[in-house]
Amino acid sequence: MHTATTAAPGAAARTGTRTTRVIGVLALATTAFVVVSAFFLTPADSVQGDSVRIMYVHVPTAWVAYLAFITTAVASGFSLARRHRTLGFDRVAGASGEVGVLFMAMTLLTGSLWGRLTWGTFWQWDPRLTTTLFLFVTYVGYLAVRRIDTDPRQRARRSAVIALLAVLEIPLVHFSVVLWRSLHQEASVLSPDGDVRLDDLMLFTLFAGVAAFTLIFAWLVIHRQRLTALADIRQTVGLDAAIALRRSETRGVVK
Amino acid sequence: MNVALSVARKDLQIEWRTRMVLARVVPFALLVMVLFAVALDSEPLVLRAAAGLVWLATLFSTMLVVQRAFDIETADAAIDTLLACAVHPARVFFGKALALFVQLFALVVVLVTAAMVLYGVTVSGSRVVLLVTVVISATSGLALVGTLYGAVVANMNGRDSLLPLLALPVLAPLLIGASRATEAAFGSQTIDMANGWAWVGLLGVYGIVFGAAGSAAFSPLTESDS
Amino acid sequence: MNVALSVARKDLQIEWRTRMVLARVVPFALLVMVLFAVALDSEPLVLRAAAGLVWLATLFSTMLVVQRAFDIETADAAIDTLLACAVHPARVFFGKALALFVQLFALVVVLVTAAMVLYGVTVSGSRVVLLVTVVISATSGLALVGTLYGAVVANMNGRDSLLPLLALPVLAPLLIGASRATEAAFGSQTIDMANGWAWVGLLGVYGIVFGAAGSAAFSPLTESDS
Amino acid sequence: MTNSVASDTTIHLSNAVVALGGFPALAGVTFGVGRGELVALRGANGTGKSTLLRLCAGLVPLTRGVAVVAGVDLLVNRVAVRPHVGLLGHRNGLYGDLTAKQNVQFVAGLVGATASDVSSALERLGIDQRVASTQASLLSAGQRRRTALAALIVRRAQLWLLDEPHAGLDAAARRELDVILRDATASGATVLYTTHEIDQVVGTPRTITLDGGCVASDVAATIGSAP
Amino acid sequence: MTNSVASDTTIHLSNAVVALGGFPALAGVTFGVGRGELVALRGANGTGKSTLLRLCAGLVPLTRGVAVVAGVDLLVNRVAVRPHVGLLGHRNGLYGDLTAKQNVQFVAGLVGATASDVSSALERLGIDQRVASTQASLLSAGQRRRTALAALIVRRAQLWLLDEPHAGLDAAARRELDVILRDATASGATVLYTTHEIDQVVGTPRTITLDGGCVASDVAATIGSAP
Ligand code: HEM
Ligand SMILES: Nc1ncnc2c1ncn2[C@@H]1O[C@H](COP(=O)(O)OP(=O)(O)OP(=O)(O)O)[C@@H](O)[C@H]1O
Ligand SMILES: Nc1ncnc2c1ncn2[C@@H]1O[C@H](COP(=O)(O)OP(=O)(O)OP(=O)(O)O)[C@@H](O)[C@H]1O
Ligand SMILES: [Mg+2]
Ligand SMILES: [Mg+2]
Repeated sequence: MHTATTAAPGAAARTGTRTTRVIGVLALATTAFVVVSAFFLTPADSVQGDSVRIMYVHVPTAWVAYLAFITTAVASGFSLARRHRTLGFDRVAGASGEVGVLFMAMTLLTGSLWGRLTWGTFWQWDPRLTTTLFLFVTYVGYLAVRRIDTDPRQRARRSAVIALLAVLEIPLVHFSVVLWRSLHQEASVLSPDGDVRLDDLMLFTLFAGVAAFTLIFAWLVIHRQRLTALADIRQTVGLDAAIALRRSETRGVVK
Repeated sequence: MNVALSVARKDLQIEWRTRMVLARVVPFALLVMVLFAVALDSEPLVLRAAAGLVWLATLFSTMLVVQRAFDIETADAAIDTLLACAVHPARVFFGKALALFVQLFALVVVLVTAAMVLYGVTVSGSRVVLLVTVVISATSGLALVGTLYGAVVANMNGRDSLLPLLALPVLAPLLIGASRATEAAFGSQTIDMANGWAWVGLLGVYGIVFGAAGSAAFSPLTESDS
Repeated sequence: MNVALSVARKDLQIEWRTRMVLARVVPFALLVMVLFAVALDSEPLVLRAAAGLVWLATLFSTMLVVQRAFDIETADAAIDTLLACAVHPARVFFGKALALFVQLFALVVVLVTAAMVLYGVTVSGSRVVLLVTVVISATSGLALVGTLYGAVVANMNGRDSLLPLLALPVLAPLLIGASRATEAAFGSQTIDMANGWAWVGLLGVYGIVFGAAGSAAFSPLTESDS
Repeated sequence: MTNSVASDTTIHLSNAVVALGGFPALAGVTFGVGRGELVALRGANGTGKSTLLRLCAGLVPLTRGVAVVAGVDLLVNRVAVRPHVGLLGHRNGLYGDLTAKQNVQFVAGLVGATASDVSSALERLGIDQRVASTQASLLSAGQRRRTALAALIVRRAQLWLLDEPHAGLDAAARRELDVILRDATASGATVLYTTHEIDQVVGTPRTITLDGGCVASDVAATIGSAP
Repeated sequence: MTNSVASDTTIHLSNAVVALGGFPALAGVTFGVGRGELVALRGANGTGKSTLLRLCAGLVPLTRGVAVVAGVDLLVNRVAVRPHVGLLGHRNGLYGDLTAKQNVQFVAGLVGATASDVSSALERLGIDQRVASTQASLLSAGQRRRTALAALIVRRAQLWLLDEPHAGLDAAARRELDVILRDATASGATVLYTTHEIDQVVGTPRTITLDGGCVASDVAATIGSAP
């Protein structure tokens, strides 16, 4: 994807480029539209009232979290296939995983707030909710493995394997509603039988939300990934110094 | 494949010598089953709970057996020699998964029998076939996934706690599928045989996916150990 | 008693460095809570189940933390030096139990909070006092019993599976007492506050008995190791 | 995977750097070892001897530089080198729950060695009937080391890497070890071992001394070093 | 519990038998070691040297015979001997997750040694700043051994039992170790150590040789064995 490794030392001090600035501006604009539309333009739901407005955050974060986890898996696949070369894909995978966990946490948070408003409780033992929680915990475990301080290539391999297995849980979350009878909304976007009836503007706002969060996701991942790249570069520079030190330090001192 | 058999035989030899699964994990699993019943104080422990408890207990026991399977490899760095001699890491993977399968299978047989006795379940006719198929397919799945994750965390500091964290969410679908299918085999009202077989299909797919993933992923995993 | 504090500090120092309980056992415990709810598919998961699940998850986590606490001692035979320097083995016992208590306490606080969110429990007034007392007394009991049994199995081959086997039956009364008292604190219909306090008394007695037993028994235990 | 050596060089290192957790345990090592050579690695504690052996065995990744071992480029695929290499590390690689004999038999089964290979290896290392049938975890430190050496002999690797093989062995076993290493090189294997011992029963083989993660000296074998 | 030695004998063994899992690792050992003596234990692998040290440290039970160590009768209460004894076994007794320095500090805290004791012990064993602040599990084998020795110095035990203390140490550390052992005996401690090394930088101290779980020979120190 993007590698900052080619940048000159001076330019490497920043993680922004024109592309990311464009993405940033677009993200801000779409977000602004979603906020305005969600609060003022779209109608309240006949059954749920104003609480339906949570949907414009809840659903996009869920979908973009899926996107993030899939990105992690794809990047992990590449990283495994080319494991003897660079760590670029591994950095993307890690960055995307972090953002995915963040968004999934937002899904859980908004979902339980919404649940409090509509079901009266923060949590229900429902397949969709439970599998979402599993998915979340799986990626928390993924990040835990990434945090373990070993050789970066080894870490890349281990976490890539985990990411490729973990992504298999997404269909499980998505189809859990079909597999088990469920309290949770069933595909209200696609079939208009659910409690929430979406008019065109609502649908538009929802997808605008998806676009906004996707842009935010891209912006965050690009920056995060470059940041780790820079850290790696610094470590490489640090390695040169460490090698010099190691060579001088012991020679002649012992015996 | 000869290597895989050697590895499996070695693991079972060690099990035979130490009787860890036989003498400790089996009682542990039985205990877990009883503890749950106590903690939840479920008045009429229905069939669905019986089936669920069997697989819950198996799941937790799997963590113990997997940990043990990789502790013997890493305690004195024996895995280094093993991987060097095996040429293909996938052979080691299947060997260890096979040994795990045998141990877990024995465990599940005991637990299912216990559940049938404790909850007064009788299984006959076509239900027996379903039950046997469920046990075999779910146990294979557990063995494959367990071995894979065991390898992921092998040699890591504090792996005892990392293994359940990583493996349990992945094994949760297996748990659910196996529980439901076992319920069907136990003759629960809430689920019919056809549905039970559908779950078995899912378990099979799960096993195949993880078998393939495991044999492919084991090699990069074993490059580790810095 | 200075020795006990040194030992506790050392254990917490290691925990701080590896973040094992913080980063892994806590998520594991949360997972156990969720898994049970799923496997048993309890439609109306009542308050009694909420309380029971908190303590079940704590119980299983205790096994992990205890194992870890003694693995660091035996991995490189550090316990030999420790016991030699401590003069009285009881000091080591209390030091390790103290560190265990601190870690388990943090864990239980998280789990109780999670249970309150997941099951929509609110606790106020005198119930808070009961809840805090239960958590402290049950956690002390777990820490004392856990340390004692951890020492029993320390250095044994395959101790990962032996510990739960030995400790779980002894801890079962604690589990029941803590669950019932927590239920009362959660405001369940099936048990009143007075009853809750009675259970707390029992927990206290349990803790005292095992504290005394532990400090007495730790010394002969450490004589083993042939 | 099977690109065996065509040339006569078993180990070729050029400015090899191995960083462990950011610390350059090897800070640029350059040397070559030919097929059939016997080389002793020396150096103070922490100078990188074990790391060097583990690098050659494919157990730690090369951070920078060139390392070709048994014809395998370690930068490209360090797993491929493993089948060619027999490593005896600071740890013995035994299964504590199996007997000494079962341990050696297991390795023999993996590499296709015969039962007579097993018993001759055990005999060579003075592992008698009683010791052979005792669980490895109950053996004395030296007996465990001997068992690990027996397993190594059975492997008949092309490159032997031994990390302080003399440590823990008694005088008789040390003498036998020296004979075993000579025999291995005579039959075409390459041997690289580390040692802190000052006296060398073995005569003096080529000796490479490490210091601060680099080669400090490389002294050829003294003539007349036959055992 | 505090019946410290009144006599001048630190170790008194008479026909001591130690059976491990039915096998008599010590099959009747008789000897005495006076206060302030330095004694080397020798013998082939598996002859019972480690078992003897572990017996004296109160870690394995005496099966038969008499064993009085630091005034404590091991048949009566082998736990009581522990505070008097500093044991360095085949394993180092370190916490892998703590740094080298933290390990030594922990022992110092237990026995009430000061911070300056810690730093002087570390310095003596050549554990520099970097190594001292590295996690013990990441150190090289020799660095770990040095750390364990530093912890032992800090303990200032009355009886030192060392199982192959030279193994894994480089030449400089071996020399320092010999000085440390001499110093310990000079300050009144008794030292019993095992070794397989043939050359002894230390001069030749009193040497007890074990064979088959019994004392085969007991040779007094050579005169002029000062370091
Ligand atoms: C903690 C509680 C909740 C969690 C963890 C959660 C999780 C999720 C997830 C993961 C998705 C994406 C599903 C997919 O497309 O695969 C989703 C979608 C959705 N959620 Fe929730 N949710 C929660 C509560 C709620 C509540 C209370 C409501 C409304 C009453 C709600 C309404 C929706 C809707 C309308 C969708 C889009 C559904 C579709 O078209 O598939 N959620 N939720
Ligand atoms: N993760 C790490 N962080 C910092 N330093 C490390 C790390 N891993 C290894 N080291 C250092 O790298 C060096 C590794 O040395 P190595 O084990 O190769 O030494 P050696 O020559 O075998 O020593 P010995 O003779 O003691 O066995 C040591 O100085 C050790 O402290
Ligand atoms: N449980 C057991 N069953 C059978 N034999 C045992 C058992 N425990 C120990 N042994 C034997 O007792 C002896 C113990 O020897 P010990 O460890 O004291 O030897 P050592 O002199 O220290 O040898 P080394 O030089 O190899 O360290 C060994 O021969 C070992 O095989
Ligand atoms: Mg080394
Ligand atoms: Mg010994």
